[in-house]
Amino acid sequence: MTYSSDPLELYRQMLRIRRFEETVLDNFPRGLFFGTTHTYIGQEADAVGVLSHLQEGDVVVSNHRCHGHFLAYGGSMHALAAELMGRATGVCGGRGGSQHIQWRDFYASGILGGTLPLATGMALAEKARRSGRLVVAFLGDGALGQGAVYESLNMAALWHLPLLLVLENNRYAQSTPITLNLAGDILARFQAFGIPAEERDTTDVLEIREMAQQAFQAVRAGEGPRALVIHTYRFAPHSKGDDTRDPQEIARYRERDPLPLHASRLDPEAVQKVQAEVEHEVAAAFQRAEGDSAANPASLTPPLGAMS
Amino acid sequence: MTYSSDPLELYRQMLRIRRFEETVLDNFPRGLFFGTTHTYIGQEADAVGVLSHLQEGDVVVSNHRCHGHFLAYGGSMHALAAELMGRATGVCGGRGGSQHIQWRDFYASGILGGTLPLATGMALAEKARRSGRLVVAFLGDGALGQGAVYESLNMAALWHLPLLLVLENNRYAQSTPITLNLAGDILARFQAFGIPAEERDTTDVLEIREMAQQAFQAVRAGEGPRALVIHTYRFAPHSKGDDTRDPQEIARYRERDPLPLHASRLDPEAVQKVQAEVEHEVAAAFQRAEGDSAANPASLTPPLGAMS
Amino acid sequence: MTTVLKALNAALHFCLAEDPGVYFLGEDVLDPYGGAFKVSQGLSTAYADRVIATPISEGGIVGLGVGMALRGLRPVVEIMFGDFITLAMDQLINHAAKMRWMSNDRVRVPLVVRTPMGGRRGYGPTHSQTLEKHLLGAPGLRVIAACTLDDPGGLLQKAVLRDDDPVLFIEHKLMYTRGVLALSDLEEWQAERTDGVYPAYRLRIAGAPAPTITVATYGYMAEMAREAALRLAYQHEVFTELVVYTQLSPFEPEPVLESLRRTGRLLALEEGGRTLGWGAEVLAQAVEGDLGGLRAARVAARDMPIPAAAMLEAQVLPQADDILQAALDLARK
Amino acid sequence: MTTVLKALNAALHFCLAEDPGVYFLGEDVLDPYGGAFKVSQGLSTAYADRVIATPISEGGIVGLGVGMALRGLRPVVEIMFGDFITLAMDQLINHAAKMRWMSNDRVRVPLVVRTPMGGRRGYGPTHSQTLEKHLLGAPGLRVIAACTLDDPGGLLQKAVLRDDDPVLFIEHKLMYTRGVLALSDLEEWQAERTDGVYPAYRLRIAGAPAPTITVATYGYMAEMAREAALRLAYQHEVFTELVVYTQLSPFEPEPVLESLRRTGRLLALEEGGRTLGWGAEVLAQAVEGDLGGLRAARVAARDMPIPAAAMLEAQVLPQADDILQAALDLARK
Ligand SMILES: Cc1ncc(C[n+]2csc(CCOP(=O)(O)OP(=O)(O)O)c2C)c(N)n1
Ligand SMILES: Cc1ncc(C[n+]2csc(CCOP(=O)(O)OP(=O)(O)O)c2C)c(N)n1
Ligand SMILES: [Mg+2]
Ligand SMILES: [Mg+2]
Repeated sequence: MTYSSDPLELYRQMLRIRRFEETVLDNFPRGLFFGTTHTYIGQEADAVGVLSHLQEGDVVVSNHRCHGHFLAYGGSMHALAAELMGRATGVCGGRGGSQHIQWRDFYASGILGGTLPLATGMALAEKARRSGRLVVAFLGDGALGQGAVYESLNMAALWHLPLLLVLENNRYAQSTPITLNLAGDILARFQAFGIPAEERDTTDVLEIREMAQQAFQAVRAGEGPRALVIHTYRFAPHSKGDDTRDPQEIARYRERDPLPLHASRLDPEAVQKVQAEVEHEVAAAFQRAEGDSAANPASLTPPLGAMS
Repeated sequence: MTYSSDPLELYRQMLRIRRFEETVLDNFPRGLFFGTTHTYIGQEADAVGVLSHLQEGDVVVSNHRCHGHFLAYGGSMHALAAELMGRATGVCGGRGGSQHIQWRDFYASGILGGTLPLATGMALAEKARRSGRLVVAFLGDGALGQGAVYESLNMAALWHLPLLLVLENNRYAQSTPITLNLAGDILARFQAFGIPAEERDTTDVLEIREMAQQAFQAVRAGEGPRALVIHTYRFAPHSKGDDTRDPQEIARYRERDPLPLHASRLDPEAVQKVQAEVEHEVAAAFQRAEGDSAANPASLTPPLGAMS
Repeated sequence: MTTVLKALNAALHFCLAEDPGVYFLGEDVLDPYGGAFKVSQGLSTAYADRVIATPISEGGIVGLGVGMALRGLRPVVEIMFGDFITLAMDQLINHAAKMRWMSNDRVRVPLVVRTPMGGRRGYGPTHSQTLEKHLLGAPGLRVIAACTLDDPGGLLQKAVLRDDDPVLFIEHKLMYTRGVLALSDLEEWQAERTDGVYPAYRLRIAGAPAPTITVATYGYMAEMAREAALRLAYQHEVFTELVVYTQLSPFEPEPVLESLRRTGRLLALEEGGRTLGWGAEVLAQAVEGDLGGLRAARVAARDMPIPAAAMLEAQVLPQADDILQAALDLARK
Repeated sequence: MTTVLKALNAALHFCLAEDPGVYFLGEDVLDPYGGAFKVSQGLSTAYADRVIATPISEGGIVGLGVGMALRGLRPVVEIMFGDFITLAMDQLINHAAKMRWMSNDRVRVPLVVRTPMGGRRGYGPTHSQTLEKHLLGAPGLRVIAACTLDDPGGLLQKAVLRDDDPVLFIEHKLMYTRGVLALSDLEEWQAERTDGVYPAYRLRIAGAPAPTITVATYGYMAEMAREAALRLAYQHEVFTELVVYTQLSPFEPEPVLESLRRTGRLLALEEGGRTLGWGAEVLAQAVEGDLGGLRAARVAARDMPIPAAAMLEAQVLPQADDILQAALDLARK
């Protein structure tokens, strides 16, 4: 896999996520999907900006809101759509669904915070194997409520593990504003464990990319974990229709929508071309997935393998 | 209960703990006790200094190393000795043993860190009932590894609960030096959650008492949680015979033994009198406990009560 | 007809009104959201200072509840999805359940932890489980499961207001929208309630011949059991007696044994995984009951994680047809 | 004769020598301390960079192990006391056990979590428990219990080197100092091993008449079972066949069913609490086995926290006399 730093490509990645998510939301009422979903609309610059520094073999650990991370990672849009539809061709054959995506070096799970010890162990493994790889772990502001996060910060710092923490503070956990969930200071929480951390209140993909650069370098150089705190906002409901936020607040944040913000810097024609291409890609992905056959119950394997 | 601030009484309290613990260790080989124990020898100034500010009804939450906290709280030496011996007259009738002591507003448990959510809930209850009481929770440096601690710090700070955290950093968790267990900075860990914290490297009971004064005032005044970090040392093994620390290191710390340090400021005759009285008290407590009848299996009640 | 959701919500309103010591805590429980499954709707508006939105700290908030309970309050803690109860196991098993007994009965822990379990909504492997089996048999912890029958609100109310010990209160997601069925309204059925605070129910099809199979179950599976019982009776002339438990742990065998003495055949149903599920204890107690000639079987989920895709999930979780088949097999034995 | 402790320690040495992917992690595991129960003695001296002393974070270190395993290592995580496994339940049930399956079998989690369970040492309510019952039947997690028989070190070795799925490996504190009993050394006994990686053992007193009771058990209770079997035979002329399991979950009924077909009477023994203990599954599977005329009973701890005082603890935990009495009762049925 190669990750482009070309501004137009960054735009394309953000747009791919945006249009994928919008299509998911649009189609939920049609009964095309079963279960739940958490969309990334509004936060696209985080994943795209940060993961543009990835190198082949780097590990990404994601959470319940994983579609954007997965697509920016390089995951297949068709396979993701198919997973949401419970198709045999889904990323995980329909077993995982929206929140549980595993492919190559990408891992997501719906248990908030519980993924951090995993990410820490993965970083330990990469360090032990001197692979030169690092682990990028995404978490939300709400996940800071979980004790497992701090157990992980402590170990990651203690052992100088190649772990990059990306905290996406979208100011809400489900319906709860961060002021009701969080005491003290996010940055200080990382620093208290000896983890250098930097924060930015931005939806600018270039700014995020630039901010992530140093952190990647330091982590890859073996200097131990780093944390990036990105203050952002999600435009869509927490999952499907459950939004109790003030519409004016949402409108205010929509003014710094990462897509037009970044597009305004690009050649309008090139942007239009990308838009058309993405439109086509998304339509094709969903159409193909819809035509795929449903996951086959006969394919269910026992949860324990045979022993050698 | 009233807690004295008289320097001689503070000495008496420390000596009671010291002689109690020494007697426990001396008698273990005799088979007088069953199970395990964790002695407080060397750390007496912490409990005595801090708890000298207690008021009737204040709550104390303690950990596996609870004998010193319990005695300083005002618990009966005889009942504690009896508990360790499995006597019916033990604080908890022999059910709890060394690590699980409950009496009046004192609670101890052997699950490290797990007591912090309890302490937080207790503080919430006291605040809710406007009782004017506060909760003092003791924890060790090792317990900082537990995620439950941070979940608690967050909630206690968020809701401005009357919780005073006393972190006794004796530089080891069982056999493990703090450098292998802890990244970053202890004080910063509290502060990152918005909890004002202060630290002192001392075994001087007066200094600890003085340091605790402000914290008690602030917490009682409804200003929310506070943390005291006391850097100290234990002189005896972690539990009974398991000590792998450098004897020279132990000897070095023994030079600031809280008892002679404090005694040197007192009237020698008064000190001698207190020593004789404590000697008598300890001997009487163990003797009486030894003569008490063993816990009676017929007294075991089911773990769930009948419903009203 | 009121729904289970409304009944539980009304019970919580009642509890908060009745006893100023009652507190309600959980993630996203404040209005207008009113909880992920809306069980707490209206509570924070009516009792602003006793309904608390908590951080996402399942272990921490259960421990918080233990501490509150120890100091004289009667907290109700909501865990948003039952799958996350794993994060609170230490607080439940090592703290909540033991405190009273360890203290030589000096203290009490009147805590209720409520949580929705169950699948069939495509939420996938970490949001669809029925995990109460991992908490059954923890001494000092009562595990109660609501069902649509009789008075699920009253059940919760008793747990909150009258039980001085910790209660894990299980609700099935699919039950919320179902109507509450007063025993007297069950026209097709002849229904009885056992004595005791958390009763069991005995149901027979009214006017049917003597049952030859005892079906022991709880929670949402009681819905499927009723459906299966009707089909068994009308399509196959196999008559069953349902024994629906509300108290899962401690398990009280008498209601099922009483029925078994008449039928000799036992079918235990649950949505959780088969191995070491609740049904294992039911069968074990049945065989220990020395009834002679006992035949027994279990219907439960396959011992597998719960997949997200609808067609896969349906294969893993027990279905009405599975109950039918198991009952027919049992009837033939 | 080597002890169980030495055997487990040697197995770990072997694993670390054999496979550079093996890592050993836990609290206080470094030399000279070598772990609270000394199982890791010498490991850190020999393999300094692969033996890691961890902070006191039971949940975190199990999750750490899951992450390491997912990235190709073979971590062994020690939980100092089994009582603290409650802190790792989320990592075990929701992460370790599901990852492989959720990924559509794309990844593997070759993790071993070792922990000592059990009482009889007066450690009190939070340091004496037998909690594995709360983790049995979690799909995707294997639960193995060592015993003195045959080759406890080999059992651990297989879990570490050959098992690509997560294993919870249970050791009983009292077993550490016991000698390992090679089957061929069991002179008074006629012993057989089932096939399979984690075998079960069938033991009969050599030369005794046909057994009339099948005793199913595991771990340290197998020691008490052997003692009880001898007393039953010599003092009461009641002959038993012991079936000692090493794999508790997934439970494989065949070894016990095979024996039951001959004896018709089943006694399940365990040190954990009775309700929903391992024995419940054994009894349930036995009754589902349709053997006809089955009689069965369980000996287990009372459903109570474990008190610290010796005389109280002895009342709560199952004793040899309890086994004897239960077997005699069963023999009369
Ligand atoms: C352990 C756990 N607790 C609760 C939930 C339910 N839940 C899913 S997302 C969410 C809010 C998460 O907030 P945040 O971490 O800020 O991420 P965001 O949704 O804002 O991206 C909650 C409470 C969960 N999935 N896991
Ligand atoms: C949850 C948990 N993990 C591990 C232990 C075992 N243990 C008992 S005391 C101890 C060391 C504690 O160190 P610290 O918190 O610094 O307290 P200290 O013993 O130094 O007073 C350990 C690991 C425990 N009791 N609880
Ligand atoms: Mg958020
Ligand atoms: Mg310490």
